[in-house]
Amino acid sequence: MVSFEALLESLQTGSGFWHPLLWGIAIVIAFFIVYILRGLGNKTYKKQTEQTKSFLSGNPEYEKEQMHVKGSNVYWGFTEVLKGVYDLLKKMHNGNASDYVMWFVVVMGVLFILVVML
Amino acid sequence: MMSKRTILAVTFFAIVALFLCFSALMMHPFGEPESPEMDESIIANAQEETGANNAVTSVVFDYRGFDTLGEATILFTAVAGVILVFRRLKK
Amino acid sequence: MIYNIPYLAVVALVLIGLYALLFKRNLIKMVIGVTLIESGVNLFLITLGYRENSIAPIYTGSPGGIMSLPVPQALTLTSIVIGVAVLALMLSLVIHIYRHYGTLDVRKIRRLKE
Amino acid sequence: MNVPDYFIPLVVALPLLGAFLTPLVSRLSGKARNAFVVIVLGVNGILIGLLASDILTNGIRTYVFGATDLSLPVVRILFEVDAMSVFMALIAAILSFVGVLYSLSFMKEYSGLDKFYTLVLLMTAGMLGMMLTGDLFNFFVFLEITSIASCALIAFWTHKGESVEAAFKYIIISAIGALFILFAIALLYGQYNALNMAVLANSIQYTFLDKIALVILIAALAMKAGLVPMHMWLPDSYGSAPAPVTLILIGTTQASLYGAFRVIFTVYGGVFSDTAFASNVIGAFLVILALATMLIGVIMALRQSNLKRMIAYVAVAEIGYMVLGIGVRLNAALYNEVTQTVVWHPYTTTALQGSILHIMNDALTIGLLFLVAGSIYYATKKISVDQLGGLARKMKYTTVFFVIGLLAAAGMPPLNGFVSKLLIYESTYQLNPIIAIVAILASIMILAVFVKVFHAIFLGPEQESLKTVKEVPKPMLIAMGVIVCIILFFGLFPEFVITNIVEPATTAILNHTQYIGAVLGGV
Amino acid sequence: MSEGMSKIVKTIASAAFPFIMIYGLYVIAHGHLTPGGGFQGGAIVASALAMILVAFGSIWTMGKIKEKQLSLFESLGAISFILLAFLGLGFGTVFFKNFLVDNNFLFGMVPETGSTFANFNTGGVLPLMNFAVGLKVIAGLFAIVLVMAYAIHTKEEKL
Repeated sequence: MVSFEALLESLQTGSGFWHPLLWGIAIVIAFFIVYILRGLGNKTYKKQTEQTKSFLSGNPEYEKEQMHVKGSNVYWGFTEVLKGVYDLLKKMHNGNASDYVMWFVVVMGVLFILVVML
Repeated sequence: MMSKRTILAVTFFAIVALFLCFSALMMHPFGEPESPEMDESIIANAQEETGANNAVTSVVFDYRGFDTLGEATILFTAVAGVILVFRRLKK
Repeated sequence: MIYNIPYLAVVALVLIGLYALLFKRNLIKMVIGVTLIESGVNLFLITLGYRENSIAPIYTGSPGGIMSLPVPQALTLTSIVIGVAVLALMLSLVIHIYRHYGTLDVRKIRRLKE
Repeated sequence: MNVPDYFIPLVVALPLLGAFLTPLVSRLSGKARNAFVVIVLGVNGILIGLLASDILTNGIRTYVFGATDLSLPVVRILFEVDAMSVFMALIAAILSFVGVLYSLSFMKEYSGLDKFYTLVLLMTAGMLGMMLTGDLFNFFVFLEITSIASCALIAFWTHKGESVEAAFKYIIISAIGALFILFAIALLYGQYNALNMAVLANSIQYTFLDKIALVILIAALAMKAGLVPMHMWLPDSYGSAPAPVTLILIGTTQASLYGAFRVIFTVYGGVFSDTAFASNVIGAFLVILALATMLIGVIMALRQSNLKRMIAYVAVAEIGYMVLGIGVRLNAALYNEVTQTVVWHPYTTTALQGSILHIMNDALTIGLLFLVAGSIYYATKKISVDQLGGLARKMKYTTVFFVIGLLAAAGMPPLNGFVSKLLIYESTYQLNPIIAIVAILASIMILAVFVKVFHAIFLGPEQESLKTVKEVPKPMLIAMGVIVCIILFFGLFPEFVITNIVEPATTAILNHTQYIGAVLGGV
Repeated sequence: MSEGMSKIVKTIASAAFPFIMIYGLYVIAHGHLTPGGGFQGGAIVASALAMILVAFGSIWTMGKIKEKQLSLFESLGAISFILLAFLGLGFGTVFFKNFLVDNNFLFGMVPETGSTFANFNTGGVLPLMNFAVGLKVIAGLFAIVLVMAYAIHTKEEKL
């Protein structure tokens, strides 16, 4: 029922186009380039030497369990920088049920002023 | 000293109250709905179309019967929900 | 103007309900606020259906004369049953909340926040 | 293909009948009940597919309840089904069927399952009624059905205080929203003495009371759809409901969004095609709210440690993309003094196409992520990100599904999220570059959120407490696989989907005169 | 309260019970002629049952009837209601068609237009839908009240 050519048309987005298969071909080409570069660097890479060990400024290496970064510690710096924003949002997101209704009243009032007054 | 939340709530509550009162004053005068064609036609045709003397019942069960189905469904839903909430929890 | 008193009563009911939802801290009072808004809306629907010195839209032994609009009465019937359903569910949830939290203060029922 | 007329009410009546029959069937045995529910929803999905294939090719259809022909004035309830309605109905069918398939094994160890399946069927029927109806009061009734059923399902785990609290907040919010919607409907009825959307759209004059009704409807439906700053109920309820319930809750949220579409573009469509100023103001407001929705959603998602709450905040951010299309369309309306009409740039249609396609994409991708979170909870009984790690060794299929879901939700090519977001970016860039930049930034941060989750849960060494984790059972994998297949289809053949499904929906939602003419005969 | 109220209350409640019951059933049955209908009459009957519940206590009432049977009755009412709608699709042509009116069958007569006397044999499917909705409302409302009243006495075990 559906012709295969109909599936393979490219999407025109007004000022550009998008086609998944072309993207896939580009990805394959990129993989080839990466593979070639890796092959160039691969001969100077010696296994079983201390070149492969991780160097923690001379300290001994921990076990894997302790090396695993817990979920809430990822992006620690990001949340540190945005502390002010987060304090504001925390104040906004207090789980108070009547505040939820209050925000509805606020939006309704703003829309009243915007739509009816103007 | 009122908190920020109280000030915000009071302000916008007052705004909403103002506009709702305006809308109440703008309504058509009480007791004189203008041009109710739909209800007039229902009052005129209810008896021979549905055979019922009670126009409200003919609206509830015939003209807007699907709403009544939804209404019965809502009661069913509420009963199911209350029984679900108060069910015996499995150990 | 004087003919709009019923609409003002409707708005007053709705606003009292909103006030209870915004500024009361007891969950039962918030539930009462919801039911107040609901009764205000029902009163609004019924008010829309009234016509000057009209009779109920029922032909059985009716004295004749103009009849009030039947559709708002049907809508109000539906809305009342919906309100009963919502009220039952809200109250059963309040019972469970009291079992879990030991309080009905809306400011203390905030395990889910941020 | 052409389907007979009675398919249209049957799509809603079949789940209702199934819901009424479920208590009787569950008297027999649990297996019979599960088979019954799956069969009902499968048959309903087939009916919706046939109906959709008809509507998308032949155009709008109406169905009058209780009379063979439509007599003026319109006193009876009628269903009015156009391409937008069937587009939403397809989403509802997919979500409900997949949710039931998933809950076959996910909900097995809990009690009260007959009521659970009854309420799932009622929720599906309510969603479909909201999407197909052409009558405002009927829309309100089905909205209440959906709200009550979903509230009872959110409170399913009554032994957890969080679930009950979330359900109470949800029922408060939905009761307020529904009551104000009814208030607005009563305002419209008192003026025009009509409840049918087409009749109202034909006779609306944008008086003071119409403005009041429009404001109340937009605010209430936006709250039901979870727009910032009225979104706080959404992470609570999404985060504390069982995973299949959350999947169907996405559908209910988008049914409310569909109501907003219908009110803005159909009931008030004539108004906005006459006066550009009102639509510009509302459009600007919606655009600002949409940008705030994206940013606040992702910023809050970054610091969550509960997996389901995190995905729920991302769902909030995705809602912003859908509303952005409406805002751009309304805001870019220009009044042409020469022809005395309102004209739109073509990019506004592209933006609306993008947001309508994004409704489907959001339902699929966020639903898939919620299902993955549910299977992680099923396998480990843990939901906090900090306690998890190294699951990729144990749950291979789940890991693959999660990768696909996160790439699609973050708008990575070649998956479906990229297509709709590309349409939205390019069109909003022509309105104002800042909007497009903020949207791109938001989706980059969505990717950051999910990379964090992926690293924390699936990568890393395996934890001591998770030695005994096994892969989830077959039905859950099948349910997730179905969604993944649809995602891949939508991502790999975008032009096909847009030409055959999205463009008819967009033209239908924008053409309010056709919607009126289907009822009033080309008035 | 679990034991119910005093003997006087129990006696008067059991004495008043049948009258309220009959009145509610009357309101249900004449829904298509007089003010009232399935919902109103069902609410009256459910209030009579709730009076019995208050007088005799929820433990005793739960001993008499379980909420499972009540929800079964309710789904029966709902099924009959939606089946009447489907019969409209079968006999007539469309969903919710009033297929019984004007065919001299059950409730088939049509009253003459204008102010008439009550003729019970009119209304088509409306009286049947009234009965279905009445059964549904009785069972539903009483199930809600019974379950909520019974849940007060049972201490829920925390899991």
